[in-house]
Amino acid sequence: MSEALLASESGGADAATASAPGSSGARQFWRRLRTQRAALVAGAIVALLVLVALAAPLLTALEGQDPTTYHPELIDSARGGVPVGSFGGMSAEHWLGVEPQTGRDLFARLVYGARVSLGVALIATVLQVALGIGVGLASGLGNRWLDLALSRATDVLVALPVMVLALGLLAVVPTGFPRPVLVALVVGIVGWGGMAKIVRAQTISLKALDHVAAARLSGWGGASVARRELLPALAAPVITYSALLVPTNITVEAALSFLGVGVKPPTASWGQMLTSADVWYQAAPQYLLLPAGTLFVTVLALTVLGDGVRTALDPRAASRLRVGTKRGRKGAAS
Amino acid sequence: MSLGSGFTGFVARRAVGAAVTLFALSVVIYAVFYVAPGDVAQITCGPRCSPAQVQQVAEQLKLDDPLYTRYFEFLRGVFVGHDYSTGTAVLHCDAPCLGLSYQTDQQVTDLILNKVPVTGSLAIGAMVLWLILGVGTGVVSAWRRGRPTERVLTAVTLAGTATPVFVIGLLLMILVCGQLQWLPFPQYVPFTEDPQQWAWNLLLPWVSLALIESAKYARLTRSAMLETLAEDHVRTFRAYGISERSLVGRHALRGALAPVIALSANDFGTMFGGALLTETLFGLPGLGRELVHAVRVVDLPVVVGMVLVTGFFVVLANAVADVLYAVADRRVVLA
Amino acid sequence: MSLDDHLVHVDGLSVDFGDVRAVDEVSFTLARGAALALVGESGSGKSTVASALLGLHRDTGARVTGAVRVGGVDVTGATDRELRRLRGGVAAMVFQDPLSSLDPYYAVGDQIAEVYRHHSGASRRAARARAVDVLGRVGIADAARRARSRPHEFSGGMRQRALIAMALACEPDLLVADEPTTALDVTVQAQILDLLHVLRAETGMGLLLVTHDVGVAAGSVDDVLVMRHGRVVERGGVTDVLAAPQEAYTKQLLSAVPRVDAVRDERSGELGDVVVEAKGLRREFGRGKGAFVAVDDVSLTVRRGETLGVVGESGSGKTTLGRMLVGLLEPTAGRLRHAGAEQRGTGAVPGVQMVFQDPVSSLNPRRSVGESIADPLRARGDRDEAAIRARVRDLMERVGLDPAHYDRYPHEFSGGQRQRVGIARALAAEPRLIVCDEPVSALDVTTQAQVTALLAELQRELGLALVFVAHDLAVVRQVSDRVAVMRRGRIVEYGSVDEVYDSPRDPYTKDLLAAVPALDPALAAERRAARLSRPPSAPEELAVA
Amino acid sequence: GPEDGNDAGGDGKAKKGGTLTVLNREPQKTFDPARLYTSGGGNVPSLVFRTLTTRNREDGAEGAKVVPDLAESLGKPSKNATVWTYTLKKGLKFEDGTPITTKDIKYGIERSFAAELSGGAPFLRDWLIGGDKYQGPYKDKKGLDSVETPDDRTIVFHLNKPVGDFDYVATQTSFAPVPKAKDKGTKYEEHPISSGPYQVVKNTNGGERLQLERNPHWSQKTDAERKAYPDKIDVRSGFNSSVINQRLSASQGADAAAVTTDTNLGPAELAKVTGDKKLAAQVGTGHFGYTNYLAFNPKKKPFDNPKVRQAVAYAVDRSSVINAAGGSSLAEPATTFLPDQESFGYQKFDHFPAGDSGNPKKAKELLKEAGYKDGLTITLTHSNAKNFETSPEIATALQDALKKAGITVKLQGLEDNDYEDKVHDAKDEPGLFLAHWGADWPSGGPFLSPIFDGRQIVNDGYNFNSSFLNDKSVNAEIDAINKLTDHDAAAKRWGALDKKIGEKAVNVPLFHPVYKRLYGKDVKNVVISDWTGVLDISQVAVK
Ligand SMILES: Nc1ncnc2c1ncn2[C@@H]1O[C@H](COP(=O)(O)OP(=O)(O)OP(=O)(O)O)[C@@H](O)[C@H]1O
Ligand SMILES: Nc1ncnc2c1ncn2[C@@H]1O[C@H](COP(=O)(O)OP(=O)(O)OP(=O)(O)O)[C@@H](O)[C@H]1O
Ligand SMILES: [Mg+2]
Ligand SMILES: [Mg+2]
Ligand code: NI
Repeated sequence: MSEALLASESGGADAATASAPGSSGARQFWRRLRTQRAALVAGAIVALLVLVALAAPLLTALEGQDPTTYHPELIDSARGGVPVGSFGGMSAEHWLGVEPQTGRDLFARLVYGARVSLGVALIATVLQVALGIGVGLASGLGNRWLDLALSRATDVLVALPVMVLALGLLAVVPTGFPRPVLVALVVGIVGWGGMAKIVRAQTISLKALDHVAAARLSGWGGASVARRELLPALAAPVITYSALLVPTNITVEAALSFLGVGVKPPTASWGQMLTSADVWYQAAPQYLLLPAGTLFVTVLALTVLGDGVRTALDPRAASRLRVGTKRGRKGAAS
Repeated sequence: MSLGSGFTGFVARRAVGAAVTLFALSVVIYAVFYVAPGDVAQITCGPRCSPAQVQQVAEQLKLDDPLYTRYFEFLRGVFVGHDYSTGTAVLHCDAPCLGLSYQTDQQVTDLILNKVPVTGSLAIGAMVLWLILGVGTGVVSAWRRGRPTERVLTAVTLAGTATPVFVIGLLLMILVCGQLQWLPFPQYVPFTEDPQQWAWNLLLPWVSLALIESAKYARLTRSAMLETLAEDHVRTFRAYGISERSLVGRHALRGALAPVIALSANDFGTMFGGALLTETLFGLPGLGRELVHAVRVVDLPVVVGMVLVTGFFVVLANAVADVLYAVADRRVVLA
Repeated sequence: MSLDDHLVHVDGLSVDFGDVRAVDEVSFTLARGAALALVGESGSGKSTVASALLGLHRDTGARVTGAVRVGGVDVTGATDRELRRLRGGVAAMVFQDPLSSLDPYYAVGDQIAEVYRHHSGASRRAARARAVDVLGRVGIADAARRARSRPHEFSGGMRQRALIAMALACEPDLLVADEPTTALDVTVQAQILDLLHVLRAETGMGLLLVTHDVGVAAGSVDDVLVMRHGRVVERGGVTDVLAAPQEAYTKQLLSAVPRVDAVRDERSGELGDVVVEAKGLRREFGRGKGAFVAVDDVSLTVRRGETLGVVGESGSGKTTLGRMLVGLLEPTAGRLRHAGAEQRGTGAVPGVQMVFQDPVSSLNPRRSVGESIADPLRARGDRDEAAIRARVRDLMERVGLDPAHYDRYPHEFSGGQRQRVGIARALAAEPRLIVCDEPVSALDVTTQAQVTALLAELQRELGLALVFVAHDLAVVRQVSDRVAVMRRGRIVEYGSVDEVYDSPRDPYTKDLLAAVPALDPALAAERRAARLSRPPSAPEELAVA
Repeated sequence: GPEDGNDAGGDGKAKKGGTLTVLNREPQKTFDPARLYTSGGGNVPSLVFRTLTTRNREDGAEGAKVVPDLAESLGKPSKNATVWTYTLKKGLKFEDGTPITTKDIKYGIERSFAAELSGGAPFLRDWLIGGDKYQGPYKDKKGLDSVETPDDRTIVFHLNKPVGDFDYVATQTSFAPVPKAKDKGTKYEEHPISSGPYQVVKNTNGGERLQLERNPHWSQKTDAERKAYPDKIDVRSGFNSSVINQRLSASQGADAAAVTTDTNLGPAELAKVTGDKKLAAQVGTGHFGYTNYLAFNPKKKPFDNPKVRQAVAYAVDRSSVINAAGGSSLAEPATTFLPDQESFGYQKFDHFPAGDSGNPKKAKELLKEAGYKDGLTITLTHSNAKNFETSPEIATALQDALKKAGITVKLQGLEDNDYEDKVHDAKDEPGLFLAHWGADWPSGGPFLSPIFDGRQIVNDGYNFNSSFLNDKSVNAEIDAINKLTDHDAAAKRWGALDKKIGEKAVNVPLFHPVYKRLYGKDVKNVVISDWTGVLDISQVAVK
């Protein structure tokens, strides 16, 4: 799967399609995206993951298992609870084997975990991206005092340990507050500093360009200049970085569970599976490899998809895609 | 109002910014710990202490004073220091005095000063390594874009982000220290004592952190470089026969530095509060572990001290970053 | 002549960008030491041909057919390695968009040195010395210090000269110069053209000069190729073509060339309100010892319906002044009033527009040109999509662009086309004042006439005030009511256009007017001889002066 | 525990010399005898601090006995066990050569009352006459009258109630001698004056690393318990437990002569070690008096109904709980509150037999009787600490088991401090929560009194009697047993009391942990007593 995922970008956009006159920006975007095979495969994988998450009850019903039932008969109690049988107890009943110590079905936990982890990570990422871009742009474009104020406010958040922050939020948020929202909120608030710094740095470099000056002269206010002239140029780092925020967010969710901010047991999440699986890396490697592998595929798919989107967003991509690749194709050499 | 322009102005503004940041941090932490669960006196005295004894401890630690009084005391310590009793003698804690640990009565300043070199060594080395690894990978994948080399590199760096630091670190340790015995099991040796041993022992922690962090840098570098490669000025050099490698390595890389510098400043800053897992894994007596412990036992002075140090480094790292990219990109003025 | 005697041999070259055929069956040859001019309408495919000579279309998605041989290398079939040897070493290129063609992060001198080192294998030191040397030769004053500047610290003309210097540093057999003097005032332009001439004579360098300026071509080449719509419409010796054009298009081209001595038709006298007023404007860059005064004590007023022409030496502060007038740059000292109101600090002034000297960086590469032109309309609150589109199409048409190209992106346009996008955008929202910084430098004379006519028309209709910065004295005379001559940051002469042109008082103004290229190749040669026979220090002095 | 007894690892006889490395998780943050709360004098601290009595340094059950240390013999109690007298051995010296006197011991005890030196065990404050008022030697120069030192070798303790277990209490580090002249208050821990076989030569980073060397003034003749084989001891801490176990199993370089005093084998590591013969030989098994249980708050509905409590007791699936705790090698099912060791007075009983995996049928019946025909929904409070005792793993195992009996369990996981505050708060105690209790010394008293003595219910501080049991007969029996100075006699009656309380179903014992301790391949003379369950560092030899 990953081979296909990593397939080259060189199947990329065609100048001919990219520059077909008369089509709108969005149409051109799709056209450029469609020509990138790797991105399409990655997009399909992401879609599949989301689908798996949504269809978790269905899939587990198909397997005939559920994510919370204990199967003590499938583990060896005297040996610390390792699954009996080869490959971590994989069988026709338990497709991916069972969890050490409890014997809960790993396939079921993995697909149910996708709901929590993808949900939390995606919401949190959106939050981080929105906050990061907002603050980064404002501080990059604003005067030096606004910049100073926002940058230092970011520093405060960056310097605050997650634990302290979560403790504080837990204390002020009423108990009835929906847990998943709280989790996403905390994870989101924890992690937007990096994005803000990146956006600010890029903004500062970009705003020296004349087209930004031109937009200013056209009469646009700061926000519109940001949206029209800067955001498209920021798409590259933002998309790239966002894809990598997802795995971080998935692990932060797990870390937060110690403070009672994470999802409640026995609900499964990839992050929590990873944290409890890491000690089993020798005794029951598949227990670690499953969530880690899934996470890896997720990140890889998101990254490749992000690359594709980024490329498709750039009208100059057509020329870029081909520079440096071996030789022009037949008849395309000059 | 204006603090002047130029470098002195910049330094002055940053100093003000740092002061405000640190002030805000300390207030936030006092506020959080005011509302957070955990009875400090009971925890300090031990769970089996009777209410009367707990009360004694509370008095000893001045926990019954109103919050603002305690905060004011803290500020006073920072600016003028304060006297404290060891029971047998009265000692002075010089300004900036961050108070005494509730748990061990050590001076927080000493406690932190002991740990800063450890965490600093860890953070600096790791950062250097992840920059080399990350930016290097980014450069190579931008250069070899679309080729097998790039695909392999992408997969490898992303695997780093998907694997827990624990597993990477432990596997490295088993392999390098246990099986191959190329390196000793890490233990912290101060730089001042033996620079070579210092580096030798920190190598594994550095590598583990770098493996995990580098993906971000690699991807970021690569995408920023591809952006730059599309620009007109690169065409100029291409038209002069400059090889793709130098185009990528020299011209495109320079354009990618801004986000990389910004992010590493951030990560470097956070590393001061956050390399907990690495520190426990490798038994490095750094700030991260101390901080987590202090939060658990509600050792407020220690937490405040640690977070202020982190905050200081975050601000410092960002200031350095700003100077760096003003140097890298002269169109940028120091704000 | 056999194939290999020719430095350049192009046979049946066609270039397609998708469905656009930019170059159609072009053939020509160029011998060693010879010079050929490619003239023609904006968008006629001149730059595309020039790029093809260095194989620059490779891997860009363009489809190239036909044979191109340069210096014995089959450019179409060459390997990447052969191509790299060809580029810079055998043939060097000066790009049309000089302002965005330098790496913003490195010192100008270092960039030249890098290229030089790449081809000569010289030491770092030697390369740097070489960079300073060539910068000096293209007339950059104080080259040793200026070599350390970043491109953004250079004026437009200086950047253009830096690129020429880069090309010269490599001592190529063939110089492909795409509009190499568009940002240069006439005196510096003359100096550069002389330099090229001397090099040709001394080293036998071949020259392919792409230009829209017939005057430039007249003085510098042996043969001319006139292009239109991707095809060659006329070719021949420069004297023949200029003196007795055969094709209707060539005739039209020549007749549209504006002349400095043409007396301008009087405009309706009554002057409007003051639109912008500057008093004692000053702008420094850098501080302390490295401080540099770009604009010094400049005072001027522009009224409604009036055009103020600004001419002057390259690097004399025209752009800096313009940016201050529109509020993009904060003056170090002095006062600025817009429509009577004091302007403080930076910030866009409503109703004021600018046409930027650098068309590349002034257009957002990620937005279609139509959207860029519509920008001011949307900004002022227009919401009616159909009306906006109609207005944009109208504007495009009026500046000579195909309205069907609304959805195209800037990189798909030629240099002159991009420049016109910038003009259309500036006009879109019917501003009070437009500061035009070299708005027609990349336009062929017919298009140029079309654009200046448009500006005049709008001025009549709307009372538009214009500040018109240009190096082409003839154009300035044609469009301006008053003119300011700048040199070293100061206005050295300021008066009504006829006064200044007909009875210049400042010696620099006189020099400028004398340096206007002649349309007659014989006259041009004569003048060059005169210039070159002056003491050798003269050109240097002229540049520094 | 049934399979105790680990004889020396490694080969050959133990010899003096070498350096012992200790790899620990927790740094020795404090090294002041007044602050240490340690069972039986601790481990590393017991190398430096000697106390009046100490634990018998033997394997298994033998190790649960108390023996004299600084004192010539065990304490001489008065008739009703309220006055205890000890006489010091002759020739005892501090590391600086000055003789150890009972004044130093008295001073050490007084220090432990100082609020400046918080921490430490609560017993003396509760039991010494005037202990509740005494503020320590810094604030209260007069001293504590209830500790008398008629001469340099005699020390007398006056207690406010009978404490038959006082010999056990005297093993606590607060009984270590502290020379008043050397006391530096809170700074004393930087260089505590050794009375034991080793002295601290370097303490780096607040206990991260302790380097100990022989105390030249210690004499084996006066110390029957500590073997002190190694010349040097190097304690390093702050490691992750997996790293510690990994290093011990690799046994490379200095790690071959390494032990750990605070780290067990986890289930994952156990799975690996049991498959490896060589490694399996490097594992010692320890038992420490400890019970993990499910606590009810009978003041809260529906747990006010004994039938509901019994139903829960029947429904519990101990094997899945044990699996969650690490499997049958790391935990043993508990049906009694007292740990399954003789010294506690353990008597086997199972009032609500749930078998290995619960008896949901019986539970359902009881629920029906209690009026919950259609099942019941309850909330189980647990902590989020990663301890496999009160943590989510155990809670979810119970949740799964109770489901079979028609009991729906909602989990309330709390941050650790939050959890501690809540479950020990008499006013806010949850209806059902996971709890644990460990022995301060191997006897039934410290195990049963704090949990079941009605007079120990604390309303304005940490309360441990979570069932609010205040039964006159139970209280009276506790008082009666406390008077006994014969440990065997007392043990029998503690066992009987445990059985009696068990009938009330105020909690459900779940399991007693078993500790597997890994040590380096060159380590010899491994002793693990039932008192601490930890490898006794004072016995270890590396040569
Ligand atoms: N990348 C591209 N994609 C599509 N069309 C292009 C591209 N580059 C150039 N063109 C089109 O090709 C034609 C020729 O462009 P070229 O740049 O060669 O013109 P030119 O003669 O140099 O004009 P100018 O004098 O304005 O610079 C123009 O119509 C332009 O719009
Ligand atoms: N950002 C800057 N930093 C330092 N020097 C600058 C900067 N911008 C312009 N200058 C200098 O100021 C002088 C005036 O520049 P300006 O761009 O105004 O010239 P110009 O008259 O527009 O020239 P040209 O006709 O060549 O475009 C030049 O010497 C230039 O090097
Ligand atoms: Mg062109
Ligand atoms: Mg200019
Ligand atoms: Ni507890």
